Amino acid sequence: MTITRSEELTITTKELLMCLHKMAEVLEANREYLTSLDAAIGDADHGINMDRGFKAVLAKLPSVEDKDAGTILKTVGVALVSTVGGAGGPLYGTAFMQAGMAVAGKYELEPQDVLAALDAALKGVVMRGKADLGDKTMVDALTPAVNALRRALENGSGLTEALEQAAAAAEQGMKDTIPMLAKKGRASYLGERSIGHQDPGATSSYLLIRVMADVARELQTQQEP
Amino acid sequence: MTITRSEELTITTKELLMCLHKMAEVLEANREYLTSLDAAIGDADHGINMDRGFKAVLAKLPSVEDKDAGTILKTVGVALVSTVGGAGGPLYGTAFMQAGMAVAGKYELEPQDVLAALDAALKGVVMRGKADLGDKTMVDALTPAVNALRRALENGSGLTEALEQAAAAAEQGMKDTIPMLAKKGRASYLGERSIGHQDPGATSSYLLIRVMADVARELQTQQEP
Amino acid sequence: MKKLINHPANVVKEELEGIALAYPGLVKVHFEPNFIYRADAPIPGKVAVISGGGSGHEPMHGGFVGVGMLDAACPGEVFTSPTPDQMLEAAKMVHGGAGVLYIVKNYTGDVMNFEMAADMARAEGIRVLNILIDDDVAVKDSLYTAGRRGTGTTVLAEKICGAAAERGYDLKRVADLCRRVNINGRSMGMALTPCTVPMAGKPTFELAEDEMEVGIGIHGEPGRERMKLKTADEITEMLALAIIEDPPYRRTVREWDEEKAEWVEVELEDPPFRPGDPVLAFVNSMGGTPDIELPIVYRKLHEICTKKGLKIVRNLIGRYITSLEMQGVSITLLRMDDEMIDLWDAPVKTPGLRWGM
Amino acid sequence: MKKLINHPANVVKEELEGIALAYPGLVKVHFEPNFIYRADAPIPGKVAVISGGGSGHEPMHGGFVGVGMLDAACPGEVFTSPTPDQMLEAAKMVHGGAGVLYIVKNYTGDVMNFEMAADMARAEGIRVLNILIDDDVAVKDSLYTAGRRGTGTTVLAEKICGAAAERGYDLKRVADLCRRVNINGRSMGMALTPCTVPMAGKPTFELAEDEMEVGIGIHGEPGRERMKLKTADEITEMLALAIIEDPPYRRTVREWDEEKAEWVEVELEDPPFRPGDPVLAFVNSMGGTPDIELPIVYRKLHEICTKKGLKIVRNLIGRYITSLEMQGVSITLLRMDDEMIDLWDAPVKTPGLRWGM
Ligand SMILES: Nc1ncnc2c1ncn2[C@@H]1O[C@H](COP(=O)(O)OP(=O)(O)O)[C@@H](O)[C@H]1O
Ligand SMILES: Nc1ncnc2c1ncn2[C@@H]1O[C@H](COP(=O)(O)OP(=O)(O)O)[C@@H](O)[C@H]1O
Ligand SMILES: [Mg+2]
Ligand SMILES: [Mg+2]
Ligand SMILES: [Mg+2]
Ligand SMILES: [Mg+2]
Repeated sequence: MTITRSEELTITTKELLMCLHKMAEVLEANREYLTSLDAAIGDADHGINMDRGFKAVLAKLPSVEDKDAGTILKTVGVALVSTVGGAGGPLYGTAFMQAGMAVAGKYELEPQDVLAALDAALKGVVMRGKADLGDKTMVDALTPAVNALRRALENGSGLTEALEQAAAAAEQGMKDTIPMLAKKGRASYLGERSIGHQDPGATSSYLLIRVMADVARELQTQQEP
Repeated sequence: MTITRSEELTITTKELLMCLHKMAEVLEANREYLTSLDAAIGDADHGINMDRGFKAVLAKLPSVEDKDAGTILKTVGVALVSTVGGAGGPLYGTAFMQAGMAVAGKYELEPQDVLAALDAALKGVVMRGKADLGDKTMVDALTPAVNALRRALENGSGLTEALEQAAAAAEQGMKDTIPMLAKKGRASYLGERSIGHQDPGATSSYLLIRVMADVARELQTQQEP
Repeated sequence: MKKLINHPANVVKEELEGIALAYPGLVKVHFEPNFIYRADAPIPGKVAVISGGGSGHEPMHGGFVGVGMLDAACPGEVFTSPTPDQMLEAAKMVHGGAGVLYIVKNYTGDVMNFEMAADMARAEGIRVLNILIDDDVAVKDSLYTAGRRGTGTTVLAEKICGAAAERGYDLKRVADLCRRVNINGRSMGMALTPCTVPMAGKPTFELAEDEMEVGIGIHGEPGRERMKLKTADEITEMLALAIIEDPPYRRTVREWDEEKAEWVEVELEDPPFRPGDPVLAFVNSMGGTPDIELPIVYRKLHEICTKKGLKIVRNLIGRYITSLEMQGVSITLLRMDDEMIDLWDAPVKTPGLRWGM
Repeated sequence: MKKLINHPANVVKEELEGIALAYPGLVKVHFEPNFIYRADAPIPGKVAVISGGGSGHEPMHGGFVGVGMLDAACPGEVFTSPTPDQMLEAAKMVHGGAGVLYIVKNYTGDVMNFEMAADMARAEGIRVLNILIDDDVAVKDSLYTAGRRGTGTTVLAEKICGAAAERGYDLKRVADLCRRVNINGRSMGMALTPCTVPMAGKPTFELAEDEMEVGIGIHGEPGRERMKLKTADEITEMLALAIIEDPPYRRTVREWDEEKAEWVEVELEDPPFRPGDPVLAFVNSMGGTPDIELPIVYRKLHEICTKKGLKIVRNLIGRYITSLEMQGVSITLLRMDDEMIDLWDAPVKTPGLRWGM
């Protein structure tokens, strides 16, 4: 490990809260887009569900704004579980709850914490949904993202750069779902007809990681004179 | 009366049967047309009903082909009553039954018999439906037709010419229903919105009288060397 | 046209064949002429209640044949009144010697056909009375129209009169009750979409994405007025207020006078609703409106009734008198009295309405 | 989009408000989290039967809450599985000390949410078993899919298990019965038209005037195959044969093992239909298909069953598990045994299904 601590960007809970607000904004902006992806191979609700869920998250955040990152993330997870419904609710809910467990008690997240949180999130999704890579689900965006983040940090990149690579990997993973035949979730019922469409859950996963990379870059820019 | 009996066209029961077949043909050909008129201010079934009724009539005719005109017409009326349904069924059914009563026992219809039959038909429609002139119903086509027929015969016209005038009057009466506000039948529920549409029942009445005129002309042509 | 049918001309016939197979212990079907009748008819000494009308309004009327409701129903072609021979043969099949009540919706065709049928049945020695249902407040006057159409109140009259006949009421009493139900019931409907008569093959009218028809009947005909689409609350308010604030409605109808042995003109008046009236509130889907939307309408109707002082003592929510796949809703309010409530609650067992047995 | 609603986001909430006003003696409604429950719950000593799923399938599930069927139903947003807190709070409200059966349709979302809810309820000391319904033969394998979807058999399982619970069966017996109903029931559906989720505002798919979707689920999703429109007889035959000739279907499902106190994989096999089998034949409208068309389908289904040696001992024809205003039909055949027939016939009183009381 060659990471120079002093150069590193860390994420405070305030910044984490900002990041969650951005996520809500981006999901709202992409509501129709995600829903139309879901209309093609699912039931036309993914964007609506995620938007509803993150609106509920926003309503919950004030009550935990002074709490540690773990509590904040677990609160997000619980809010998602109890408002999103569908497959997205338990999956993203579990993801955020597991991420919260991974950083319990912390008020500042260092790059390794971010990796641990994301890794826990992915493991949570897999534990809950039992999807394999290539099944055409959010796992196909999250897995390459976590791998890229880990590799970049191991190779000495800063958090901003590492998250940028994670987002790029997620985007590629998302696009890679297009030719896949769905084997999990609602899209699997379409059989061959699922081929040629981008998975909505992989898309929302990419969007969330994209937000993390963007927020990191913004913070970095603010910190640099 | 200046009618010269020898010049006159009479209608045999065979010719009456031919006329009824023509009516069935014309109603079949105008099924969509009548139905679309009924769609505008009624319930989109008039053409369908009349076509179904006259198909049933055709099925019944063989059993009475040796009978007198009265029996034939009454049979037509009964067949219409029991297959047309709606307003058209009792109205046209009564019309044919009354026409049959007016020529009971006859095997050849002279012009006065045709007038008597049509007049009875109109009276039957009015008795059953209680519509006044101007209510936007078949009465608005039948009344001028009967009047024109009577006037032409009184003025010495032959049956062919008189029926031609009756058909022309029926056509005018049918067109005159367009600006009328319906006060009877289903179209009356539309209030002002019934204005501007031609009444389907007046249209089918015109078509039937048109057939009578056409058949008369055809017979006349055949009889002239 | 997209329909689960084989050939447009066979829709009614095949529907009846299916009904015969589906409810063998409950109803039987007679073909040519077509009618559906109680499997246990005739019931000696019981007044037979018979109705009928065009098809396309399912479950009305065929779905209401059974114990505690109709003895027979005569289905015409889609949206076309049935013919007198159907009504006559149905009467002959189910009458138990205590007479027949024909419940007739006020449409020119239905009225004329049922009058002919009644005359024919009487000629064969069967006592028959015809009672008209004319409850549609969308039709304002009876001078310049064929009078108010028969709509939602028909279902309620069939249930209440069917229960009365089952209890042994005599013909006159069942007929009087039916008239009472009719003058105490008012309805109004609206459509979001048209419907397609199978034989016609195309929609009965066209509506833009932001338009609706208000004051429709039940035959896919356009309504009194076309207007911009409104919210469920606004639509409910429009229909409910038209019903609740409808002034007394006076008209003459033709009924058979048994003493004079002739058709006579009877003058009837519908008394308006007043605060304190106990009512049955009936929210009816026109056929294609999904069940999720009906409670939304009921919710607002309940609020309006409460505000107007009407007490909802019973309700009925669902598809009961429809126009094929038309989307839309109709509301019926029926002023109830204790006898009507009691008869409403009586057991009924039909394919379309069932409780208590 | 034409709907009788006020705002797309309020559809479910206002529907529930309407239901609460409409059936006060029969059901109550809890808001936030949303669930509908029996007005007389909890019933001490009685197993509580709870189901739930996305809204838009009315009358399922909320319309099946009442005596002899469900103790509670948890409605999600339209076509979206409800959340664990709804299921947990419903269980806490209605359980009478004899445990809770969650009847879960096999959709990834429903399964995960109900599993989380069961874990949470057990953590609060309530005995809970989850039984999956996976009866849709349009899904051929379970290796390359999330397994067969839960469709028409759900309605039948809710009725039969509800009757069993009402009779005092213990939790294990009700769960075993539910599993038995599931492995003996098979369904398949088709759509003539799509439907529009209120929040989405436009149809879930597009179909040409001469096309249909075959092998659909109940969420407006496209089916397995798009094909040219066929006649009712051809469609019925296609669905019925897919069901009747379906080979044994084997898969593993997750159930809670009370002895091991953990989720275990259970292997299940649906035995195929055989000549002589007594069946319940269920013809279900997808919502927008008018009632006149259902007997036409039933007629052909009856013919095919007879030809195949299946004896229809009970039937159910109407709208019970729908996809909003979608036009189309699904067929379910359930192999019955005497116990199931007896429980099917038992009295039931819910807004959506009622007889015997
Ligand atoms: N078993 C699973 N594991 C991981 N992700 C899944 C699984 N099943 C479905 N998903 C994801 O969930 C997304 C759909 O979410 P959403 O539309 O909210 O739920 P639903 O399918 O219940 O409507 C899919 O696009 C897919 O990425
Ligand atoms: N009371 C009446 N008297 C005479 N004709 C009438 C009357 N009511 C309706 N009609 C005629 O019947 C026609 C409609 O017939 P049809 O469509 O067969 O019956 P329905 O209106 O029952 O569907 C109208 O166009 C009108 O000409
Ligand atoms: Mg979805
Ligand atoms: Mg008509
Ligand atoms: Mg008609
Ligand atoms: Mg969903």
